[in-house]
Amino acid sequence: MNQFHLDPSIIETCRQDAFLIADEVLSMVEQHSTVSVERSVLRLIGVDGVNDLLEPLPNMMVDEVYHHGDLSKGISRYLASALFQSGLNLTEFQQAYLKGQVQLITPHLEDLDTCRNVLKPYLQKTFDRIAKNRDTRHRFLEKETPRTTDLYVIVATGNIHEDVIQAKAAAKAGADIIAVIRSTGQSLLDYVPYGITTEGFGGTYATQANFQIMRKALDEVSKEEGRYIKLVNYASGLCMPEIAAMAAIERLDVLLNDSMYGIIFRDINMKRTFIDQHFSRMINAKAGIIINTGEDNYLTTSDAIEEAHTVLASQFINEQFAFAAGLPEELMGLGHAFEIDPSVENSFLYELAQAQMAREIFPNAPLKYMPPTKHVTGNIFRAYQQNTLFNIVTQYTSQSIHLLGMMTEAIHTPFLQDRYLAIQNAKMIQTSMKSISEELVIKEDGLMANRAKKVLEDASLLLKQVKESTLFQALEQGVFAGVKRPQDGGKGLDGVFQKSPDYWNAALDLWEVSR
Amino acid sequence: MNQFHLDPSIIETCRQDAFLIADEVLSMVEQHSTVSVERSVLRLIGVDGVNDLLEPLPNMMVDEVYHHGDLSKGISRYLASALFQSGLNLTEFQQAYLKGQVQLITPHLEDLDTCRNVLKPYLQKTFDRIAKNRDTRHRFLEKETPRTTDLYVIVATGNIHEDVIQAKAAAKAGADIIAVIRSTGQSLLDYVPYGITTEGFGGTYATQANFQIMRKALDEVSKEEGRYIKLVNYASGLCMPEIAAMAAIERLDVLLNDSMYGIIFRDINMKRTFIDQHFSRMINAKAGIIINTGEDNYLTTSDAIEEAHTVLASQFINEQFAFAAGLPEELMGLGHAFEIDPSVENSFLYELAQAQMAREIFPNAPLKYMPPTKHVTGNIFRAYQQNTLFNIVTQYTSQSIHLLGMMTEAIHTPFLQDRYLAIQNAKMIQTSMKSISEELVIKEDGLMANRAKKVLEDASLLLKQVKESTLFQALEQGVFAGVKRPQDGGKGLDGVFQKSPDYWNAALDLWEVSR
Amino acid sequence: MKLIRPYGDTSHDGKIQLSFTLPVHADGQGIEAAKRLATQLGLLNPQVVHAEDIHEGYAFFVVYASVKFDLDLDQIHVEEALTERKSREEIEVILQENFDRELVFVGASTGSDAHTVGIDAIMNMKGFAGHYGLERYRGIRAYNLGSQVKNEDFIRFAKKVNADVLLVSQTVTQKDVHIRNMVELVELLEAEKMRERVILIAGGARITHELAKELGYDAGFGPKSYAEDVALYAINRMIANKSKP
Amino acid sequence: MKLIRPYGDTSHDGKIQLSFTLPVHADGQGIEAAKRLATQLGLLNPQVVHAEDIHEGYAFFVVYASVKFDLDLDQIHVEEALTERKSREEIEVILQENFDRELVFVGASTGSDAHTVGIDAIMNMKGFAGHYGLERYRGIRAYNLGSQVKNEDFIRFAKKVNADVLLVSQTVTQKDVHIRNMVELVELLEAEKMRERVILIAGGARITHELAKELGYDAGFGPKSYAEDVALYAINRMIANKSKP
Ligand code: B12
Ligand code: B12
Ligand SMILES: Cc1ncc(COP(=O)(O)O)c(C=O)c1O
Ligand SMILES: Cc1ncc(COP(=O)(O)O)c(C=O)c1O
Repeated sequence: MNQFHLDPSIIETCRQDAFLIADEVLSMVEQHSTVSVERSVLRLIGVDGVNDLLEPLPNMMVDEVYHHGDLSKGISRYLASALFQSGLNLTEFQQAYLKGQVQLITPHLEDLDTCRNVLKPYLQKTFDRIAKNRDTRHRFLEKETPRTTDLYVIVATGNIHEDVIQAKAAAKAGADIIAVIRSTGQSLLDYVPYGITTEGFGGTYATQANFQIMRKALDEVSKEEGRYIKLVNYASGLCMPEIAAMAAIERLDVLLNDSMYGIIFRDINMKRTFIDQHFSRMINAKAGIIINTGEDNYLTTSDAIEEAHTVLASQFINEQFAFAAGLPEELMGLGHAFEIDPSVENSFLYELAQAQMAREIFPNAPLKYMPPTKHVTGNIFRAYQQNTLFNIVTQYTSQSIHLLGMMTEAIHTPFLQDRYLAIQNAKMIQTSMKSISEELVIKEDGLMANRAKKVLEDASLLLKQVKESTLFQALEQGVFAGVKRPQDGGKGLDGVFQKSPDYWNAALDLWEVSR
Repeated sequence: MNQFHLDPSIIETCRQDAFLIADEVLSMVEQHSTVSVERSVLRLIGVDGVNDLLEPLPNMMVDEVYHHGDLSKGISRYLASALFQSGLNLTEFQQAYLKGQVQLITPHLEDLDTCRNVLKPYLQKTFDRIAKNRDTRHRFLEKETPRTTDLYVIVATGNIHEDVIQAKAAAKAGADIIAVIRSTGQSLLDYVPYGITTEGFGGTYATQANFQIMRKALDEVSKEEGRYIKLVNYASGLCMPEIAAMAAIERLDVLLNDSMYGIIFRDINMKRTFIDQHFSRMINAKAGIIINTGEDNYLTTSDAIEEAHTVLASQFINEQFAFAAGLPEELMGLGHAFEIDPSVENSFLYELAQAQMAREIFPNAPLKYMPPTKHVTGNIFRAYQQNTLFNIVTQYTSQSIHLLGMMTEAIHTPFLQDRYLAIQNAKMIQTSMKSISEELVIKEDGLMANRAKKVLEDASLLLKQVKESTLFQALEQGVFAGVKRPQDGGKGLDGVFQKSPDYWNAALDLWEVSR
Repeated sequence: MKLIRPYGDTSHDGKIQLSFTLPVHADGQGIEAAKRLATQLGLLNPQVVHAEDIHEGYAFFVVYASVKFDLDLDQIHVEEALTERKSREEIEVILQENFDRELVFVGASTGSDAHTVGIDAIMNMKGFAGHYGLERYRGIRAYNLGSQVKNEDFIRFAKKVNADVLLVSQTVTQKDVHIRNMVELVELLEAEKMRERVILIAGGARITHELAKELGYDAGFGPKSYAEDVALYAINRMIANKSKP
Repeated sequence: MKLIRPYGDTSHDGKIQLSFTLPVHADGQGIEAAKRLATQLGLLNPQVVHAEDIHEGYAFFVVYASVKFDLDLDQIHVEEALTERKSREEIEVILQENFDRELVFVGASTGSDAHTVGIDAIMNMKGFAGHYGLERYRGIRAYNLGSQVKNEDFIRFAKKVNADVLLVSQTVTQKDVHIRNMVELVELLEAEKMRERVILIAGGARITHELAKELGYDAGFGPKSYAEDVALYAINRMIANKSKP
């Protein structure tokens, strides 16, 4: 598999620099929490439901403490104390809370041991469920011969019931992974919508009920096809860790989850994002959920030849943040993309070099490879061809999570037939080029080898430069995708707070113990 | 370029066996002529036109001698004598002949010197024109940087005027070669239709007038585009050498012209075909016309994996027949095709091996490579993808004459947009994979290398076997495409005759002299 | 009533894709022409998603739009030549039980048509896609005359061998050349008073049962038909004919 | 009168290609349904050239057929925002000759739309496909507010800098989200009595001039438009407005 013989010392230096870069950020993270982290803790405890205004209970509770109490102690302490004092069980307490009969802010907070005892059974129940989910997934998967490449398609109708029809059709046609794309704008909602939804723009709302419906449908197909169909959603945006919690509970298998995407592409405050991503990744680690990072997005904005090294640098950083949250390599679906303009001479060879390089540098990671999008036009035949080239690169370089390109990429979210034809396209390549990577050997010191070398060197330089300042500064300077973000700008900063010395997070607490 | 390191001694043996195979056939050929050879001689002399029943003059004249004279002496002697005796020039003579005022059969035949003198000026005029055509083509081409691969598309509307629109559009979009497909059934006509035609089935009649119209149109585009656009037709069927003569006169650049296609696929008698092909190739050699052989057709009938070696064996035979007619390697567009079922595991690699093998065995031949057809269905998107794979193989293996696959192959003869999209497809591959053959090296002793070796060995065995009997017998046994043809069966045998000792062919005579 | 419409990404959205070439430029006027074309076809909300000049005066368009009517699937009935599928072995049993002589099938790719792969698929010993051809059937004598067989020759041969079933393959359909050829055969058969005495079956990539019936054939078989299907159809017809008064 | 039809392989043959999915099986009935669909669209001679089951109860079809009416190209007139093309240098000259102050352009990808590449292509210094953006124009002050800008914030900023021209980019069009957003902006501008004081321009991959006008914008620009085009349009309008009584 190793064809480029890239200098291992450069790779090692990159990892070290990325470690230092992440480490500095993480020391800030350690001292902070966010409203969404706290809401996730509530969700892990089992808080769920909405009031008449469709405001989710986790939001109501955290808001109450945020405005009227001292959230820097952590939401866990408040819930535990109130629950203890009310004498109710959690279900009863939630009902009462919705009716305004109980509050989180009570005359005094109970001591830690009491709080621990109160919440433990609830948390344990969730953790058991998450463990069982891991197990169920494992049992499904161990029956199959492992695939080098999973074919990944999206559904995005806005209506979960239509999504189900399409997801099933795709799975039957050969898709291995189904992602339900979220509605435009959900990432900027500071709460997670509730219940079954049938309306969305360019996607379907990520709600726990929708997760459940789709998981159930896919389990059915999995059984029929004798092939476990993975389910994907987005732990991204202002509710990053909450979605991770919901996904862990509902047995999603993959989450889009990047350490910087929200900052760069959604103008979410950087502190908020870094804190949220860390907690969300801890949940993912527990749940055995593969994360997918978002470096592919850089190339939809910047030029794929000029900015290739920023993708690699970012992958190194994402890798270190992932390690820090306890994710093993096997769960790190680092992202990249096939985005070079096809009218560039030898563009295919550059793409191949880039993908092979990623494969060699991250040999154990289930790399996520994104299809051509930026240079796709309304010429659906041309797009179909671009996707063939993309499929070939994956076949050659053994990308793990292969997001299928749609011939209607430049037009609309996929039609049933678009997805079907996309799967056929990929299957033809998988079959007809089965042994291509064994049969065709990359020339030493050629255009491709030199390209890979150059990109690695440039990434290494960039990481060195970022290390010498800080990641915060690098983001202010617009190192990634050319987007500049002020340290104290962006959405969601008001949801960030410093932990007080007696901050307590019941979920973390229990995890530490059970580790 | 040489990647397979095929055993040169096997290749040499194949050539020797093919030489012996062809040589035996040619000894038969030498003793015979056909009505179509004689008609071609008339055409080279300048005989042209039709009577009221649209019967061409060359046919009328040859038929007259065939039925009422002694054609075994050759038509030249008859025409020369009649012309001499009439005192008319050729134009006048033809007019008089059409009116029934003169005949070819006269009381006596003039001696050879007289005949030679009578016909020489006419023949010389044609030969000069042919030489000038070579020159014109050469002058066009020397201005361009030579292309590794010419993109070849067909037009086939049945209406020469529509063909022109489509040919121009294709050339402007990037096609380098335009073939006007003939109407279904023309190959079995024992005459060449006359004049401009606007009706045809699945193609447009090959007539001299149509050749002229298309050549003119393409010359215009050639000038506008600064790129010489080559014109193709079919010297195939019962009028093989006549079409070669017309093509030489009208400056066609490529002719489909196979030594056995007519036998196998049109059930034309084998003697007739072998004699006709020899004379037609002599004309092509003089005119600098590239021939395209028809081995691709074997794979539309037989399985492309099982019967690959028959293609190679046939190429060796076609090569020897071509050499014997004076064609240099540079004019030998040996044919093969991308016809393996794409659902076969590693089919792409087999195709690549096959094409690379052909390229290595015939390094100087302008190989003609045919697109997928047999395994193309009405799914136009899938077909577009199959054509992408085909285009990749050509790019990798430097096929010279690349006949573009159409996404509507299984449906209809190409629409304007089909052809345009096909060209775009090929162009994207040429650009994005420009240096692919330098960058990806075929593994030694892998699946592909072994496949190439095996096919060569099988071809060698087959040639040995054919040599040990005769090519006539091999064709009787159905060695190629599984089609069996009796030696004395098939169409056109009645047009074959043994030359008498005083047979004279004015064209050959003048060529010998001027050699 | 079962009302259906095309399905893009939402049930009943009616979405379809079109592509075509117009003798226009890919400019505002050309795009508008493409859109009007769709509108005039009665399509809703046409989106011209791609417009590209192919060549002076010709432009290529890709359009998505919605169909605004329903089809009632319950109203769509088709007569198919193929009503059930049986294996060769089963068919051989039927033959044995119903006929005390071999049935004679004569097939060819007729007229100027040179395509043999289709008729070979049906008739040849080795068959096609895992389905053996008629030559292998016990109880059937099969003659495959190959391609470019003139209708006259075809009939002459059929007469000579006393054919029960005639199989005509037609692949080239450009300018309806197949129709002329297929009709000619029926006329010749009628002239020879043979039409009633044979089962006449056509097949080919563009042949439908409907078309074949229209042209006076008993049945027509399109893509993905195999020897079993033709054999079964022909035999069923012969059994039915036998039992006719 | 200039009558046109689609062109397949013969002038005026009317040939078009369609593909769609129907909630049927790819069997005889399904194929017939596909054919009827085409017939009901008024298409002649529909050929269902491909039918394939996608999934229980859904099948994919490819159809070729002929349009049987003509369009009169001479009757198709489109109003285009883009009537001529000029270079940046030429536009800078016009600016210099006609205005003694910098013109203020404010642009954004508004509403929930997060796509910036389009508006950046028009505004950013470095431009797009070899066309420099408005930021580089002498005589223009250009503010690019980025993406997901709320209409309220957009207007507030425009007021603050005294904008002459507002540039709105909209890429996501699913469920007509862009229409709601674009209309909202016009309403807010009217409420603020600003509509008459600015030139309001929209752009994006699915935006047409026609649509923009319909929604109350001055102009709309689709794919393949560049900074020069918008600048020229806006300036011409401003010059025309100046000379109005
Ligand atoms: C192979 C092929 C050839 C080979 C034929 C070799 C041979 N020995 O048959 C060669 C290269 C010689 C050839 C030549 C030509 N071809 Co051709 N050819 C094809 C090709 C690639 C495949 C056809 C095929 O073999 N299919 C496989 C068989 C198994 O399928 P099938 O025929 O549909 O048969 C099945 C059913 O239809 C049915 N069936 C068929 N016959 C019968 C009969 C009965 C009684 C029954 C019950 C069932 C039945 O059962 C079969 C099995 O399921 C097609 C394109 C394509 N991909 O389809 C073009 C195609 C058919 N050819 C075409 C043309 C135009 C020609 C030429 C006229 C070109 C020219 N101008 O020179 C010449 C034909 C000359 C002539 N006189 O006919 C066109 C026809 C367009 C049209 N609709 O009119 C096609 C569609 C290509 C194209 N897009 O231009 N061709
Ligand atoms: C890049 C991209 C992204 C990037 C955007 C990065 C960025 N910084 O902009 C990312 C990955 C973030 C993204 C996200 C999403 N995307 Co997006 N994306 C694309 C993509 C691949 C390319 C768009 C592009 O940049 N084109 C290049 C530019 C230069 O072209 P342009 O925008 O048309 O601009 C030109 C003209 O239109 C005009 N113009 C544009 N604006 C203006 C303004 C004015 C005033 C003027 C005069 C002219 C003008 O001038 C430009 C130059 O000629 C397209 C698919 C495609 N190939 O088109 C999908 C696409 C646009 N995205 C789509 C979707 C649905 C989304 C998401 C909603 C998906 C989701 N549910 O998460 C999210 C958006 C979230 C949100 N809130 O908006 C859909 C939209 C479908 C539709 N019609 O509604 C598309 C078509 C893909 C698809 N098939 O699903 N996307
Ligand atoms: C990491 C990540 N999160 C989220 C998204 C989706 O966008 P949104 O922010 O609208 O959820 C993407 C899109 O590609 C992504 O890469
Ligand atoms: C050598 C040769 N001649 C002729 C033809 C064309 O067929 P026809 O015999 O109808 O001219 C082909 C078709 O592929 C061919 O390869």
